[in-house]
Amino acid sequence: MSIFVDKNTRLLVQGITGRDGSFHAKQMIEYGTQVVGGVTPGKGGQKFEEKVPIFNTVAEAVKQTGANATVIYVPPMFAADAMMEAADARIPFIVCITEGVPVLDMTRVYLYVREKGSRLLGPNCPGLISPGESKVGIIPGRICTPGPIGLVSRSGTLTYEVVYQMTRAKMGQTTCVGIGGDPINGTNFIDCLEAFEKDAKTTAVVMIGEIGGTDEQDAAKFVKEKMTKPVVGFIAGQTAPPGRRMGHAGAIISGSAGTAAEKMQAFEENGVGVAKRPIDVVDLLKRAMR
Amino acid sequence: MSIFVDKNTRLLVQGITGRDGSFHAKQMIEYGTQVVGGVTPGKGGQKFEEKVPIFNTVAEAVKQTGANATVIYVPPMFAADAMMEAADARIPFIVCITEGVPVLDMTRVYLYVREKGSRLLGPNCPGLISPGESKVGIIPGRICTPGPIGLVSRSGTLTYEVVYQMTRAKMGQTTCVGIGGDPINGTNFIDCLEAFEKDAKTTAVVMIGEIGGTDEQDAAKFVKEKMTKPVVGFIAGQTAPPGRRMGHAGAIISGSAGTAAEKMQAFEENGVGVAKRPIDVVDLLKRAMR
Amino acid sequence: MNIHEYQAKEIFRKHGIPIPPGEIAITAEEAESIAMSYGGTVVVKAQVHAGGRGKAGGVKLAKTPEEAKKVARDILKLKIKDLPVQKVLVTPAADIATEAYAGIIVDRASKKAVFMVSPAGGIDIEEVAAKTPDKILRHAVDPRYGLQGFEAMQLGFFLYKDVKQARAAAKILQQLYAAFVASGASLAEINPLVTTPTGEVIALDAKMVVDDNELDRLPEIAALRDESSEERSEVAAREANLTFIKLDGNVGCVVNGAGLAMATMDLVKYYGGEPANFLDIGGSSNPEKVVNALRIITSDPNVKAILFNIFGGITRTDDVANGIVTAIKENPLKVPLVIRLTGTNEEIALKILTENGLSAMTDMDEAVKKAVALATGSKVA
Amino acid sequence: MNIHEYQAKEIFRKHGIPIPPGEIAITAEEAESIAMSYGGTVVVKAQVHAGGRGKAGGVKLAKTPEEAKKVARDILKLKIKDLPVQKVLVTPAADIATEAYAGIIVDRASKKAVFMVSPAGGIDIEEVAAKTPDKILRHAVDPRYGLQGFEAMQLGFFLYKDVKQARAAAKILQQLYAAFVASGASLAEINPLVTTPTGEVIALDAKMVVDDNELDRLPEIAALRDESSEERSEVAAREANLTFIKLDGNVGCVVNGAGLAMATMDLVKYYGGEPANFLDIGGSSNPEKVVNALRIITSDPNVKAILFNIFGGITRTDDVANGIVTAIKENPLKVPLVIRLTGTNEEIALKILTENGLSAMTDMDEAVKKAVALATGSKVA
Repeated sequence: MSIFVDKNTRLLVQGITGRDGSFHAKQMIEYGTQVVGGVTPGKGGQKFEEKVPIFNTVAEAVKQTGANATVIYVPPMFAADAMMEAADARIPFIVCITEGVPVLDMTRVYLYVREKGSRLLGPNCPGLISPGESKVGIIPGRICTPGPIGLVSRSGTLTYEVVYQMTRAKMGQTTCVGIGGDPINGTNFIDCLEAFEKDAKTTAVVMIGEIGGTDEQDAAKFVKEKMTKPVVGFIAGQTAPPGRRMGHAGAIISGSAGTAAEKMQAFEENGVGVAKRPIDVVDLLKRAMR
Repeated sequence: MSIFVDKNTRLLVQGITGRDGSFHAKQMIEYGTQVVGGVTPGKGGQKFEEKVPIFNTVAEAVKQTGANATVIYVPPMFAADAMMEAADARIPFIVCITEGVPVLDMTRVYLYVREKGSRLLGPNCPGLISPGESKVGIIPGRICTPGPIGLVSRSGTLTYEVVYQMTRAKMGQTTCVGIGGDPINGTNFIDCLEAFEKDAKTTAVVMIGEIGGTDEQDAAKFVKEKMTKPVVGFIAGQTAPPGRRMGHAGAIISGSAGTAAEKMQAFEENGVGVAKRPIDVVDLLKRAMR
Repeated sequence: MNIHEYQAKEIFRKHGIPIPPGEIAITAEEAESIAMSYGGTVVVKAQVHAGGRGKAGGVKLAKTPEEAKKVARDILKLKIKDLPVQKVLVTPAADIATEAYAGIIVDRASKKAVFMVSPAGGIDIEEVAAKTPDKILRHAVDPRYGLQGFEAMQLGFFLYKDVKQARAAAKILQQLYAAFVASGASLAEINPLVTTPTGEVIALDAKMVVDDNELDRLPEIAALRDESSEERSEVAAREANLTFIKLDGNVGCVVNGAGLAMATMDLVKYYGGEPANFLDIGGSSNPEKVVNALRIITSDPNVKAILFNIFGGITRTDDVANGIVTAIKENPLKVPLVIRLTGTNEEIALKILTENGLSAMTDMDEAVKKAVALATGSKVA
Repeated sequence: MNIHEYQAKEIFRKHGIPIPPGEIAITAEEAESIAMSYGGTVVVKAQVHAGGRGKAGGVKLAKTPEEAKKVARDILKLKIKDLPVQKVLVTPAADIATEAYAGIIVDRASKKAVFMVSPAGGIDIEEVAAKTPDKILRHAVDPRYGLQGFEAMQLGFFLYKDVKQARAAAKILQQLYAAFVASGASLAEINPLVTTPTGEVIALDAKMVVDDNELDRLPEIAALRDESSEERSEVAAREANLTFIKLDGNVGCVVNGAGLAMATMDLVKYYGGEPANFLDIGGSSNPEKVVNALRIITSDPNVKAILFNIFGGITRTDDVANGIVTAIKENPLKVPLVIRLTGTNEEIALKILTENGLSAMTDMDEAVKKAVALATGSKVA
C-alpha cells in the first residue's frame, strides 16, 4: 500500500515536450510509472518517445486516456493556468513541480482546485514516489526502496539525503511525499499525516520541516491528537537569520515567528521525536518502531 | 404555515433611512412584521421611528439583533454590495427589492450568496407576504388574506391583481412570493414550488410567469415530476414583440425562444392549468381544488 | 442599449483586439475621400441598430473612390428594419482565408456570461445553431475567475487547428471578455473573425449591446448612445423615465408595472383589439409621468382609444387621477378614454375624476372590453 | 524585492490614493532647493530598505530650506542596518490630527491576502499586535471577489467613527488592494494613514515588497530595483542565478537545494563552526554556476574554509566537479576546500577530482566536521 499514487496511477505529463518535462517523463517511464499521455498545445497528435500520445489540451488527454493524475512541468508564469486546467478536467491528483509560481496566483489556484474537488501537491515540490509502484515528479528512484515508513517533507535534496540514509539502514518507504517549499501549497503536512495514518502498510512517519509558517506546529498537534503511529521529525534552518527567504519562498522567519526552535519545541511537546541532525532520523525511527 | 417568512422572521431593513426603505419599513411594521433593525452607514446608534435601532453595518446589526432575514432598499449601484454584505453576515434569507441591478453584478452575487449558504429573493422583486404573519417587501398587505393557496410570480402589480381577485373570491394565501423580473435572480419558480409542495398548509399553487427564458418550462416539468399539489398558471406577454425588453430586464423573447405560447404549451403538457386571462386563475383554482 | 459597429470596434481596439482601420462618413463625399485615403478596395457599411444589414443592401464593396461615393449615397438612402441609415463606416477590404464566429452573451440558465464560438462564421449564428449545432462550442465563464488561459485555448483550438492561430484567437477571446465586462455589456460579438491568407487572425465586424442598468456608472459608454437612430417616441419616453415600446395597434395603454402592462395588452388582444404600445409608468406615482405618458401616446395617429389600467399599491391612484386631469386640461383628447383604477386612495381618485367630468371603472376585464369597443367602433358587450 | 518609499508612493498615487507631493534628492543641495520650492516645513526621509528609519535618525523635520540642507547632509551620511543612505525624499510636512495603520500581507495560514488595520498607527504594527491586539482588525480577502465595498467599510468604521472618514478610508483600502494585486506585492503598507485637522484622510508613508516571482511578467515593477542599496555579493549571486545570503561565519557553504543548504549550515553550527553564507546552486548542474558560487564566496575575507555538499539527483555531480576544477584553475583557492558528493555520476565526479589533485567524501557529517576543523584550526575528530 501507499498514499496518493500507486500501480494504478495513470499519469499525464503537462509540458511533456519541454526540457524538464521530457527528461523526467523518461525517468518516470523507466521507473515503471504508467505515463499515459502528455500535453503540449500545438503538438496534439504527435507521440513522445514514439509511445506516449500528446494532446493539445488536458481535457482532451483525460477523455482519451482516462488519466487519474497529472504532473506539471511548465514555466512559472503558466503554472497557475496548468493547475487550473487539470482541475477543470477533473483530474483527482495534480502535482506541480514548477518553482517560482507567483504567490498571488496560488491564492486563486488553491480555491479553484478545492472547488473542483481535486488534490494538489506543490507547487515548487519534488513530487512523490511510492517505491516499486509509481514515481511522479523528480525524486531519484534509486535512493528509495519499498518498506513501511512514510515520509513527508518541505524540501527536495534534504529529503533525498534522509531517504538515502533510511534506505542504507534498510528502512524502506511506503511513500515519500515532497509538499514543496512555497508559502501557499495544495497539500500540507496534516493532509499527508492523515493519509499515512489511514494507510495500513505505513507503520511510522518521518516529517521534514523547515523555518517559516506554522504548518509543522499544526502537524505536531495533529500527531498528538489524531495519530496512533509514531512520528519523528527534523527541522532545517536553525541557523537561518530572521526576515530572509532561505531559497524556498516559504522559508522565512517573520518577526519572531516560524523559527526552527519553536517548531522543534512543538515537536517535543506533542510527542514527535526530534532529530538534531538528518542522520539522527534513522536512530529515532529504530527506537520508535521497537 | 407558510414558506420563507412567518411570525418568527426577525427582519433587518438595509437602507432604512432612504425614501423607499423608510416608507416600506413603516408599512411592514404596521402589518406586524418584526422589524428588528435597520442599516444605514453613518447612522449607527440612531433609531428609526424612535423604536428600531439603526446600525452602520449588517454584521453589527446581526450581532445585536439576531436577525434572520433582511430586505434591501438601496440604489441599484450599491445593491450587489448590500446583498453580499447580508450573505457575508450569514443572514439566511435575503430579499432585494431594488430594480436596475446590473446583470453582470448578479453573476457574481448569485455565486457569492450560494457559497455563503443564504437564500436570495430578487432583485427587482416585490418581496413576499405570508398573510397574517409577516410581510417582507412591498406587496400591499390589505389585498391578501390567510388561506391555503401558494402564489409565486415574476411580476409585481399583475400579482396584486391576481391576489386581489383570489381574496375577493375568498381564496386566501399561505404565502405570495414575487421572484422578480430580472434575468438572473436568486430564487426561481422551482425553489418556490418545492417549498410549497413541502408546506403542509398549502393545498394548491398559482404560478404567474412572463415571456423570456425557460424558467416556466422547467417549472412545469418539475410540477409533473415532483408535485402532488395542483398548480395553475398564467403567462403575461402573449402580444409582446420579439427582441424587446418589456419593462422587466428579463422579459424578452430572444430569437424565437421564451415566447408566451411555448410557456403555455409547457404548462398544458405538464398538467399545469392555463389561465387565458388573469381572472381565469380563480376558476381554475376552484376546479383544481374540488 | 445598442451601440454602432464603429463604436464597438473602438472599444475592442482599446482592449487590444486586432481590427482593420475604418472611418465614419455621413455624406457620400466623405465616404469618397476616406476611400481615397485608404486606396484600393473598401467596404461601405451602414451603421444602424439592426441585424441583417448585408441582406438589406447595407454593406457594399467599392473598388474605387468613385464607386465608394456611389454606394455610400445608396446606403445613406436606405431604411433597414424601419431605421434610416445616417452613417456609414468605410474600411479597407480585407483578404479573407476563413471566417469564424465569436460572441458572448449573458445566459440566464447558467447565470453566467457564455461564450459561443464557431468555425462557421460570417453568417447568422442562430442559423448555424439551428442547422449544424455541433459547429458551435459554448463555454460559460465563472465570473470569479474570468476567462482562464486554458479555457480560451480550448475555444481557440475549436476554431483553428494551427496552434499559432488558436493562440491568437485565445488572446482575442480574453480581450473580448475584458471589453465585455468593462463595458457592462449583455452581448459582444465578432462576426466574422477572419484569418488572412498570411495567417493572421483579425476581427472584421463588431457588435455590442450594453446593459441599460450599467449606464449610470459608465458615463463614457452612456455617451455612445445615438438617439438619432432610435424611435422618437421611445427616446421621449426614456427622457420622461417611462418604459415605452411602440407597437402597431389602436388601443393605447397606460399601466403601472411591467407584468400588468403585458397582461393588459394581452387582454386587449383577447377581446379583439390590438395594443398600440407597451407603457409602464412604474411604481412611483408622479402626476408628471402620467402627463408625459399621455403626450407620447396621443402623438401616435393609430391610437383610437386610450386605456388606463392602474392597480394602486405603491402607486397612489389619486396621483394618477390628478395626472390625467392635468394632461387633458393642457391637451384635450381627440380619442375616447377608459380609466380603470383600484387600490390605494381609490375613493379620492374617483372623486377627482368625477369632479372633472371623467369616470372610472374598477374591473380590469370590463375596462379592456370597453376600450376595445371604442377603438374598433364595435358595440360594447 | 524591496522598493523604496518614494516608488511605492508613486504606485499608490497611480491607484488614486491621496498622498502629499514629494521629490527625491541625492545631495543636500537638491534637498534644499526642493524644500524651497515647497516653502514651509518639510520632512526629509532616508530612502533605504530597512525598517526603523525614524529611530535611526533617518527621518527629520526641517523648518527652512537651510535646515533641510543640513538634515539631508546628515541623513545622507547615515548607514541604517548596514545599508548606506543614498537618497532622501523631501515632502511638505502635513498637519496631523490622528495616525492609523493599514497594511496587506499574503497570509500563509488563510492562504489569502490579509488586511490589517489599526487606529493606533505611526508605530511598529508588531508592537501594537503584541501589546494591544484588540486595536488591530484583520480581514482575509477572497481573491475571487477582491475587497468588497462592505468589507472595506467594515475596516473603515474600525478606523474612524465619522462616516465620511470611514468612507474615505474604505476607498483608500480598495485602492491599496488594487495596487497590491497589480504590483504582485507580498506586502503593502500605509503607516501612518493620517487624518488632517480639516478631516481629510491621507497616506503619509508607503511601503511595498514585491514577490520576486512576479517580476518576469511585471517589467515596469522589476525596473524599480535599486541595486545600489543591496548587499553587493547578493546582487552578484542573483545575476549568476544563485540564491545567496551572506552571514557572519567562517565556513563557506555551496549546496544544491534550499533545505539541504539550511541543514548543512545547521550541521556546521552543530559541530562548532559558523556558516558564512546560505548558498543554493539549484537543481540544474551547470559548471558555470559553481564557478560563480566560488567567486562570490571567496570574496568574503571571513571565510576560512569552503564546504561543498552536493546530493546528486537532477544535479549531476560530475558537472559540479568540473565546475570546481575550472574555478580553482582560474583562481587558486587561499583557503582549504572540503567536498562531499554523492548521487548521480558520483564515480565520474570522483575521478575528475582525483585527476586534478582534489579529493571528496561521501558522508555529510564527516565532511562538515572536517570543514569546521579546518576553519577553526581545531583538530579533526
